[in-house]
Amino acid sequence: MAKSGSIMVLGGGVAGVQAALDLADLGYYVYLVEKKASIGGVMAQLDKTFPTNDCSL
Amino acid sequence: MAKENAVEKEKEMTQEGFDPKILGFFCHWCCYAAADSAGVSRYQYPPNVRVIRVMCTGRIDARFVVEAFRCGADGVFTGG
Amino acid sequence: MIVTEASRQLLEDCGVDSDRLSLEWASAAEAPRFVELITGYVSKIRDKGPLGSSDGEVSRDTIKRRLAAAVKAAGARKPRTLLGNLAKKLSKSGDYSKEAIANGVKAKVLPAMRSERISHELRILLSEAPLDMKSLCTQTGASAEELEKIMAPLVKKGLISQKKGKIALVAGE
Amino acid sequence: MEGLEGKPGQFTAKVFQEPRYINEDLCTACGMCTMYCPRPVVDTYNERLEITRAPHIDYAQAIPSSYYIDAKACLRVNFETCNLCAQTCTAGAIDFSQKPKRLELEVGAVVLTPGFGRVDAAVLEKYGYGKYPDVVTAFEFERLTCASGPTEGHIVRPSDNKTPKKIAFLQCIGSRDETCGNGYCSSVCCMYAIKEASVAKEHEPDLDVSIFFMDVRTMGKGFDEARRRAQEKYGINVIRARVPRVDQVDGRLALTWTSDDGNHHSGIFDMVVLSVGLESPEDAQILSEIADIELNHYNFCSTRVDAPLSTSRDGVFVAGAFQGPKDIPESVTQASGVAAIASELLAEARNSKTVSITYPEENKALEEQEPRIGIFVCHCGVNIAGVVDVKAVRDYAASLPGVVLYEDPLYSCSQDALKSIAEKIKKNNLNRVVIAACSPRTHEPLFQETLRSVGLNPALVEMANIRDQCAWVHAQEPDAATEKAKDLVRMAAAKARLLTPLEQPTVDVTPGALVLGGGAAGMSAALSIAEQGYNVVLVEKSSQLGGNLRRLTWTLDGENAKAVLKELISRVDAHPGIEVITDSTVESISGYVGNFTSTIATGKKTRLVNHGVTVIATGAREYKPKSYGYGESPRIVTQLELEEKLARGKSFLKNARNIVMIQCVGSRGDDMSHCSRLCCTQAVKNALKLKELKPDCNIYIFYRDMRTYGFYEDAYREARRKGIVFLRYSPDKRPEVVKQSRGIKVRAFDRLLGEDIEIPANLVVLSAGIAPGDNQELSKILKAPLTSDGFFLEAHAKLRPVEIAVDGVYLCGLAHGPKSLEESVAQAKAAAAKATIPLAKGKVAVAPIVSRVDQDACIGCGICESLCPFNAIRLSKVGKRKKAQTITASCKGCGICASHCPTLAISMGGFTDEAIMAQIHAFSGQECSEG
Repeated sequence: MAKSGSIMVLGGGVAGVQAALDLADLGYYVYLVEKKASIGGVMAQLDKTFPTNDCSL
Repeated sequence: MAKENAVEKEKEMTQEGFDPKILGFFCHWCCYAAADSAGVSRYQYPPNVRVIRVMCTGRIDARFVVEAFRCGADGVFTGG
Repeated sequence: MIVTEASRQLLEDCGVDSDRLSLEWASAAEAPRFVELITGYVSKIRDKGPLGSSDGEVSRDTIKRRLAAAVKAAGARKPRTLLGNLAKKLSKSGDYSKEAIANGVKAKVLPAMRSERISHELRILLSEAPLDMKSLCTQTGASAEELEKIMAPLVKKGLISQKKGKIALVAGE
Repeated sequence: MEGLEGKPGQFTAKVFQEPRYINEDLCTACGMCTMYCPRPVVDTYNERLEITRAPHIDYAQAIPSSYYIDAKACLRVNFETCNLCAQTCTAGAIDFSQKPKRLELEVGAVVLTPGFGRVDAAVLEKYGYGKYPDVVTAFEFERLTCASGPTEGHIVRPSDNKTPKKIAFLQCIGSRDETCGNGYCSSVCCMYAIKEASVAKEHEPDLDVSIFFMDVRTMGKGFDEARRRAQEKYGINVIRARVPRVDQVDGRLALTWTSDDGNHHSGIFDMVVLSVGLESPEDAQILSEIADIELNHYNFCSTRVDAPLSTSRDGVFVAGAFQGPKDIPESVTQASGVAAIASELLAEARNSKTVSITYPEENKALEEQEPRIGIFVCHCGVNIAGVVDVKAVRDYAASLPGVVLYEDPLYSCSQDALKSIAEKIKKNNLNRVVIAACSPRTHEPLFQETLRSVGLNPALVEMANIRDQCAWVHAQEPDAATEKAKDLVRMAAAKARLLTPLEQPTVDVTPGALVLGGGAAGMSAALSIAEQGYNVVLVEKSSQLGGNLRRLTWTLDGENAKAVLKELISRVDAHPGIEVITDSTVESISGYVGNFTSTIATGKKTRLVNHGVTVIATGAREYKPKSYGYGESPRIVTQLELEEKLARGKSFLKNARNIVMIQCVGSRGDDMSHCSRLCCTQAVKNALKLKELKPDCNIYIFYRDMRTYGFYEDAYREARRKGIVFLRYSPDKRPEVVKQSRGIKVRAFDRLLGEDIEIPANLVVLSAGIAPGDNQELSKILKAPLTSDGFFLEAHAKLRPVEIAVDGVYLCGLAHGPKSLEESVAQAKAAAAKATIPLAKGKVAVAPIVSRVDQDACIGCGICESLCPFNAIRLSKVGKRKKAQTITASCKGCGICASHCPTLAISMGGFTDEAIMAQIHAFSGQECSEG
């Protein structure tokens, strides 16, 4: 039986989003499943991040 | 022409609220994005700036700045 | 920013208050900072009044003529090469301090930009009417000595002529 | 997720989807629904510090960028009343007929990234949280410091909304605390506390900020440096103590603590911030049952050192904080790594499920004609039209040169409006389009698609931002806003006239990779790329594979490092897709992403290798101590030397009574400025081993901060329990190793006693740090920048941790910075994922905004080459002279080359000099002829 070319990513925080993006870039169809109404997770709540103090959005 | 300009200038000077014409060069990734975000938050600021979007402030050439002033800008705001 | 500093010094050279040019940074997340910057800047320009009315600025007409010449100067090869080389040098040294940039531009780039500007302005002025040395000096803001130097190659190329104290564009240019 | 059945390659996942009650395709994110909703809801995005309404969006930049209705609060959903929002929504997006859905997804693999959970409120109660309003969590404090937060970045005490004067941060709340079941270290709190403290100081310079640490654990790359700067710049007080409780005294907060010299202290603060740790996700248990995976004793996902991203179930992978507490760069790294592993599993099914879109051919003839501009001035419901006189702007647009069509759609981005725009472009033979609406940052791609769908080049659309940067921000000045909108439209039209079709350049990719370095990272990366179906050439400088891993015997987790090494080497040797070249170095690399050519030197012989991507995994080495008598006695060794000794047997310990270890040898300002991250764990690991082999020996460890982060904390605790003595020293009072006629003595200052002590030592073990390899040469060859510590510099510390500034070159392992074996493997997988992306695509697409050099005008001065931040422009010989040429695959379109070109020979796609000048002239309004 053939393998499926799609992948499910459970959790839409920074790790989930990054994994989904890379998988899509690698040629797979990705289902990104998130509990909340928007993706981004905790990182979207952060103001700035060290050490560069870049904005996190 | 010169005379007209002088008259115009005097008019502007005597007007109570002189409304400057300002040209902005905004970086696509930074300042332009910040300006969009200000809109989303409905912040209010004076309507005097007209914006030219560039991909990076590095694009801005001295000619653009000088030309803007020649063309009647009272100020040029470059935002990275 | 080296280009901004060059623009600033070129504007000053044309008699424009260089505070009218502002370079600020606001990251994508800094909407409030952006609003603060823009609001502050607009009110600063409002206080300065229209171009040509701020302290130390020359008349609006003169400014406009000089700026027209300055655009050409900013596009001219020699000052641009000097600017590029300065940028190269600063990027190699990694020294992007305000002083290093300002001093670098002042020493390496401004003189060439200024003489290009004066050279172009000269031709703009003369295209209207022949003028004597003294009024050329007043109009361009250059010293007689400086003007002589700038005019020399133009005279040599036969672009302008100098007769009886009157300087004129050679027809056909 | 409700269920997961099947096997690797063929899973069926059951997913339950809740309704949003707002149609994402119709919602324009105008916010009217939130404004009209009568039902308040606490805003969890702002850590419950603010109130929103039932229909809302979490934050302005949220994706999907549509609002949703909180079903728990909505009156319509629960009581069938209200319905106000549906009436106010002009886009008709509100849809209460939506029902929850159960989906069954056929997937080949599952990636678990549920993130982390929050420490239970009960744990926080003993610090007065919930009882005293001015005790807040660091998450809440983060929102207070944030400009887009509830207080717009003003730091205020919740009790009276006044600015506090003294703030205390308490570390290790719910971490390193067995009483709450969290014996591990959360790894991120030290750094985030320092960050929040610095941001707070930036907002309120007069603040007095103290942070109470047990150990300052800033072991991330560049973190120690950032900490030092923050301490110096902001004068943050670092206090080493654990505060047991918080009391309220006269409306302020009282803390008492004991410093490590044994003295008691107390202080009064206005606000206390609890640096709460990261827990396993709340539903970890449920998830483990549904997905059938094992958890560790802290309820995080259980993984192995050599396979940190694989769960106990094949085909189910894990990344991020669920695998163990970690910060953003590590989460991002693991995420990319997990993509590589899933891709290894499913390589044969690549591209089988992806969707591609086709477009009609471009109508070149039409594009070349005189500009025929269509201008669409969008109402955006009332968003624009409520302020700007849209009809007046539309009519004004009609007067502009070249305009043949002018319209004012209600919502230009809606599906039906897009269709109508497409039809009108065709019908009126338009070849330029101006959309006066919202921001090109968000919507330009949409309209570009519309152009492509009717056979126009996507570069022929220009947007005027009359919403985000006009109507929304000048709501009180409709006349001025209308004038501004006219000016913006005029400028956009002026630019549109000069827009030219831009090629969408693509570059073919050589389907192979070059991996530099044959250590654990290099081998892991090579294996992953090869497993994904691409050839790899692996170049190793020494005569055998293994790198630093050869020197390890066991890992802290009790795994056999030698076995890990053996397995890696045999897999690499056996893989048909990997060619190993030992005793070799890279002499030169030319080319760019997709097409590199490298010269590999083996002894005196050289050969050429063509490859599409390059992975740097050149490792690092153990620092060679220059002090503490190293090299003067066989009894003074480094940790790795000790490990090698131990691997050979324990006979050398026969007479050992006292063993002294000294931390931070070479690191943290001793000789190198960085923290080597691993040495604390390495010391604890070896100390435990010594204790196991010779239980009656005394072991003393002199340290500055014990940085046994994450689950390594367990080993640290065990070491203390087993009687290993930990003594803190400060850098101005380092221990001294004194050689005597009969042996060695270590003299050091004991903080508790307040005086010097002397320990006769049978063995002194120096925890020598990790020094960068000889990266200078390679850095020059690749034009890959190094950090001031000599490691390779990643493209972005947080978001692009395995990429470097040069496209097509990736980074992993110790070459990037000190890290554990587990972290190296994860990072190697991440580099493999990133490196495989261009290989899998086969082509590198390039944004058409790149620079172009006019070869006739170029004088070959090389200014552009040296200024380009992306190495995307190079001089090469054309005929007799050198000319600059853009490497389109690397160019980002920043335009520095163009603005510095002495002969104006460089132009930028979509942002030409002419177009910008035209915008400037249009800005002036009056005829502003060429000067």
